[in-house]
Amino acid sequence: MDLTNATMLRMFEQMTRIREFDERAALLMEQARVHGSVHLYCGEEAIAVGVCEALNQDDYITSTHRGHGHLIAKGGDVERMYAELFAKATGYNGGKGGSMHMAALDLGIIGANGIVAAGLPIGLGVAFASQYQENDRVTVCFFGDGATNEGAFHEAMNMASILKAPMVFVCENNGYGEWSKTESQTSVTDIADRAASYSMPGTIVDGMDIAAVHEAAIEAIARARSGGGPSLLECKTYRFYDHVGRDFGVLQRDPQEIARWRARDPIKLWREELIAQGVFDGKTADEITAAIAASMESAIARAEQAPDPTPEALYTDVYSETQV
Amino acid sequence: MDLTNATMLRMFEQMTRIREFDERAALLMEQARVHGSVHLYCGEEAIAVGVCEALNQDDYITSTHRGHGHLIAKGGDVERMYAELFAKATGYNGGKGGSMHMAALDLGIIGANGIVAAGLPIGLGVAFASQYQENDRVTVCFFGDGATNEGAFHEAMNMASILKAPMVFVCENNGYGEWSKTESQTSVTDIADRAASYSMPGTIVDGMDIAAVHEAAIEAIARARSGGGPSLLECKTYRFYDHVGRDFGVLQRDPQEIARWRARDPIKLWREELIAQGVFDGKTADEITAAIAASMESAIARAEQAPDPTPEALYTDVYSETQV
Amino acid sequence: MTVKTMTAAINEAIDQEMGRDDRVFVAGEDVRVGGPFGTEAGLHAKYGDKRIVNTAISELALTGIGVGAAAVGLRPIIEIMIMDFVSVAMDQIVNQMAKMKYMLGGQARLPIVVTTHAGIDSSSAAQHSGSLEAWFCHVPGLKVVMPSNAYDAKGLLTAAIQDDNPVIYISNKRCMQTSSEVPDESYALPLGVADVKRVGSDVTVVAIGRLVLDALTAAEELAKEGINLEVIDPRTLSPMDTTTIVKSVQKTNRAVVAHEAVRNCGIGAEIAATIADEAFDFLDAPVKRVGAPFTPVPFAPLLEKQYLPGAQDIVAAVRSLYH
Amino acid sequence: MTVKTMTAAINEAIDQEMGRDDRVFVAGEDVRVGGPFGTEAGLHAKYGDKRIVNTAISELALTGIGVGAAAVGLRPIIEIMIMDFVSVAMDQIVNQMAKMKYMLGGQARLPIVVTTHAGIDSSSAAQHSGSLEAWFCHVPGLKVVMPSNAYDAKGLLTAAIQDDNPVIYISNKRCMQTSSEVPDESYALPLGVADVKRVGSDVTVVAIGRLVLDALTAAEELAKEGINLEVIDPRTLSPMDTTTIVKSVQKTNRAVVAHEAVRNCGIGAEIAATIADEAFDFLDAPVKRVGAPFTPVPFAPLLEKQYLPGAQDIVAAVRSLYH
Ligand SMILES: Cc1ncc(C[n+]2csc(CCOP(=O)(O)OP(=O)(O)O)c2C)c(N)n1
Ligand SMILES: Cc1ncc(C[n+]2csc(CCOP(=O)(O)OP(=O)(O)O)c2C)c(N)n1
Ligand SMILES: [Mg+2]
Ligand SMILES: [Mg+2]
Repeated sequence: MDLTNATMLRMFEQMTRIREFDERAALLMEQARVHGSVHLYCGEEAIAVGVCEALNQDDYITSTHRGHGHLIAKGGDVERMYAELFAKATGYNGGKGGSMHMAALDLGIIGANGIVAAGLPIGLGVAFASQYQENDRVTVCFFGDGATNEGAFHEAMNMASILKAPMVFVCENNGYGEWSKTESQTSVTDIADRAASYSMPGTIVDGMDIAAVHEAAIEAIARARSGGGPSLLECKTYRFYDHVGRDFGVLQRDPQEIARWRARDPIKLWREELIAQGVFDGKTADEITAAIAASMESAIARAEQAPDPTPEALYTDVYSETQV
Repeated sequence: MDLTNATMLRMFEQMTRIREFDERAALLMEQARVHGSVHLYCGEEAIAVGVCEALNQDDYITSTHRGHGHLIAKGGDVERMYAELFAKATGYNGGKGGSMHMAALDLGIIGANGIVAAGLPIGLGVAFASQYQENDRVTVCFFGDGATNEGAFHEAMNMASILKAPMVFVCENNGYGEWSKTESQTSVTDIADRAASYSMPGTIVDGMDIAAVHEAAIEAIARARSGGGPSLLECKTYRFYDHVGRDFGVLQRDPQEIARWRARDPIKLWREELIAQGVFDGKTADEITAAIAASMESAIARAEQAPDPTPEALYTDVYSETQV
Repeated sequence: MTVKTMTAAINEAIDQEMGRDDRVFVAGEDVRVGGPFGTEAGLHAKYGDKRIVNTAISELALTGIGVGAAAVGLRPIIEIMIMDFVSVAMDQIVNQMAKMKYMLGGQARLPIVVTTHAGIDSSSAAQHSGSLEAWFCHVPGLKVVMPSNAYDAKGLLTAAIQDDNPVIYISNKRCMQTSSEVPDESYALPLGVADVKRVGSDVTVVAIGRLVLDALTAAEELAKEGINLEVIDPRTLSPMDTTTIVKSVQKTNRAVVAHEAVRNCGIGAEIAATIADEAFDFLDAPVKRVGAPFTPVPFAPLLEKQYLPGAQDIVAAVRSLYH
Repeated sequence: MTVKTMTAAINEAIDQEMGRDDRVFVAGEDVRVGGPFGTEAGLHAKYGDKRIVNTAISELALTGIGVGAAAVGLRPIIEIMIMDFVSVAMDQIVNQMAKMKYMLGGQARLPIVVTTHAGIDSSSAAQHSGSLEAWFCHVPGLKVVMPSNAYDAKGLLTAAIQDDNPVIYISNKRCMQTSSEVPDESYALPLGVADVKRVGSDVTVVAIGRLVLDALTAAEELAKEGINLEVIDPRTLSPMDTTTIVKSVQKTNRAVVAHEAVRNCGIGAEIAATIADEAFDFLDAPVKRVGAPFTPVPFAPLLEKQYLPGAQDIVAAVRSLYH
């Protein structure tokens, strides 16, 4: 696959943006400056970025409880995201949704979701609409390995196949659902194998290798866009931190397991790759990272100062006042 | 497979019993003598009988809206079944359930079900209990092809595999769900292929050939009983009549399709096989059928005369009064 | 103006709205053959596969089609055959459809109609006879509509399809074959407005779905005893037009609430509690509730008949106000 | 007698029942690490894989394990982490568990406890803060229990596990870290019996879950104004001990009902309607209801605080009875 330097650089930047965003989100949660449960995407950045770099701006995604990475990768503005975590009026959801419900419909981000696997039926509906409206948009549903045991996964996959819906199902298999290992919940080793139940192509890809993810995504998205129907992409990855926040202290994971995956940190790997390819040198990479980190700090500072929702906000947005 | 003459004969009788039961149930429904929707099992008899003949008396089954065949095959008493259709106090459910909820817990018949696929999670629970109680009972869940598109199917199959639950999932693929062809709803040609999603053996069997069904069932049940875990058995079959009753007039099925399947009537095929094997001759077969038909008539006569539930019955059985 | 069944009236509303607005489509199980009750009869021939969409027996996915499609600009009608089957679609209805607009800080607009068929008909037993409207009235973000007759059914469904909010549209099965005069042209009846079906002076009966017809029957019978019922059909259960109801009770000073669902925690509880609060000073007798007994729905026709609340229960409840 | 949190009391009830009866087991998501709120802490170490069963994220299958296992003689405790998640398990709860005994003409006995955690805590937002008890009170065949404190929690859970019916056992999250004296030995408190938490003479406040604590706070405040509240905790919401409630109102002649769920069609509607009916002749003022506003649960702590009904709302409702 031939990627331009600009693309490779942007992919590095986007992954870094997610990492820097979530590392700080974790701290803010520990400091009780932001609210609710924050599910960190750290370690899984190659998936969101590798996939979303292959999407058009007007394509759609649905996301999960672990959704910050998807939002950023699809073009989400980090200040508005932090503002949402701070429960501010300027947040994407006006402070009414929080981490688990962040959405930006104008960016094609249909939303994170607090209900495991609920994004899949919704994504199916979005993809159905693209067919109906005869536009060429593609919908990507992100979801975890645990989500593939919910009935919603099965129903959506089947109907997507029947309708030949223009969509891609991206499973982020990070080896855990909350505090349980995937193999203790999921009766198949490779989630990709479940695609066969829906006569759908199922591909396994190294979720720590952004080039691999990107290449597989390009193919699946092209298939969807050209009327070839949906497919399932399983990305093998790892959650660097706990289910919620950095360390909830519930499950002591094997430190060697963590170290093994940390050694394959997708950002580190990509940085090495770009240095090897001469896209940048280590110093430039550090500067990029530092600049992104600095931009996060200022986004946080601005977001934290933003106005709170007004008391009236409690009562608005329950119903639309309009009708056709 | 070596079947004794007695077994082969009983299989013939049981299939005939189901056929004669349901042909009359259809008439009674048309005459408005019985109540509610009656989903006929005619054409699918080889499945219920082939499977249940391989079960022990204390094994369990869960059934569907199309459940008369399963009940009879598992030892249900036709008079009590008719009485239930007549909504009589002597019916299996005291007239409170009807066709879609018939059950006989003492025969291991956990019940028909009005909710498509709902029997699978329940069957999972029953099989779980056998493991827990450390008895060697096996649970068979019967369900249709359409049911395999419900989330409940997926969740139950996955958990059954994870738990290595002693059960067999028997899919009666009759080519239709209500008035829609299977291929228009189900994204896989062979339901058996869905077993792979759960690392479970999946077998296709000719559902019109009772010997084939029986042999496959014996194997799957033995596996379940010996701790080998669940498996999926797909029986290709056909519904001789409409979704409800004989002809609801909604969908005109291709007459040639009907004729093709009618030519493979499982009872006719088995009768020919038994004649060929010298188990009986045509005349004896006719006599058996006639005797069963006559027994149905008298069962109907008795059932129809049975007492109605008392008005108090409306209020009982909502709660158990007991506690441990 | 032609006499039509409620089923035909519903069919006409869908047809006319599909004709008017090509963003409107129907998805459901076997809707192409007309749906289980015939409400989509003829629509597949007219609008084709694109707009009359058969789905698998997968109610979560089916409802998700509605949520997702509405979020990006379509106006789905999602048919859940029988109300009991909402039990397998609750997440998409309650956690997604109802809450999405709010959770997203107003970004979404979800013009979805979920149509379903509720209540008892000819021994369908405990899993096909449910009346669960109260569940949905407890969920902010949903509107809930339940017509009692063909005229209202058409006008309310038209309004529901045109409304930019998710609407649960419930057909009480025993109303569907009843007939009344229905204009042939399209019309919308406003959601959230109750209708006084009979003007009376002595007792206000607030009835839902089929019980509206039963209340009118009860009114005839009680008229002979000199008790003059005012019968109010809320038509929209959420938001409820409590103004019309309370005003009526201020006039009659007595009220009975009636529905087919079980009484405990039914919508009747909400109505009775509201009347007892807002018309407190006007009440000459307690507000009585008519509803099904607290049991699952029995199969036996005899028991089913005994189970069903009806005109005689309303008559008895009204009479009890005078003792 | 030791001071314990409600969480610890629940844990102790499960532990003691599991010790007493080896048919009792717990199934749920991540119950082996103690469950999301710690109610199963230590149980896996004690009872092992067999009796503390982790399931996949598959609430229909999970609940089905309960239904099937109970039908053949076990006594399952099924944990649905957060009450909003019942939306993906409704069919097994409502159409199967609740109705099975009846549909089968009495053949089944289904001793199942479904435990779940309801209501708001620290910005969990609209899909993790639900209070849906009213849904289940509308379903014949289910019992519904909702304790407000550690002592009741233990005794009621013990009774629920010993009961031969399906019981929905709801822990209001904001009660779980509250503490009270709890006997170390096992004890059962009868289901269906309300508890008078404070004897008073002027106004009966029927409160549920956390609102019981708020009602007691309100009582302190109002006592200073000379208004003496009687606070009743129904504890079991279905079947409801209406006798105790009505008797209290006959004494006080005034009533307020309070819960965390949205007011419309909440359990408060049932209670208020019942009081307004059965204590009609005794009421000096309308029965007022305190509940959440009709919106999904907001994320922002400020809005969440504003959303939550509490002591001040009860105070205001009580005062309104005197104007
Ligand atoms: C229906 C439902 N059940 C349970 C939960 C609680 N829960 C939240 S995240 C999660 C684990 C999800 O695992 P997976 O899909 O693998 O995603 P990951 O967290 O690993 O990214 C669970 C069980 C939920 N939110 N919704
Ligand atoms: C949850 C649910 N959805 C829809 C229905 C209506 N329904 C009853 S039977 C049926 C078709 C089932 O098809 P299949 O599983 O293939 O069984 P078959 O009738 O062919 O034996 C449908 C859709 C139902 N009873 N439950
Ligand atoms: Mg995971
Ligand atoms: Mg079928």
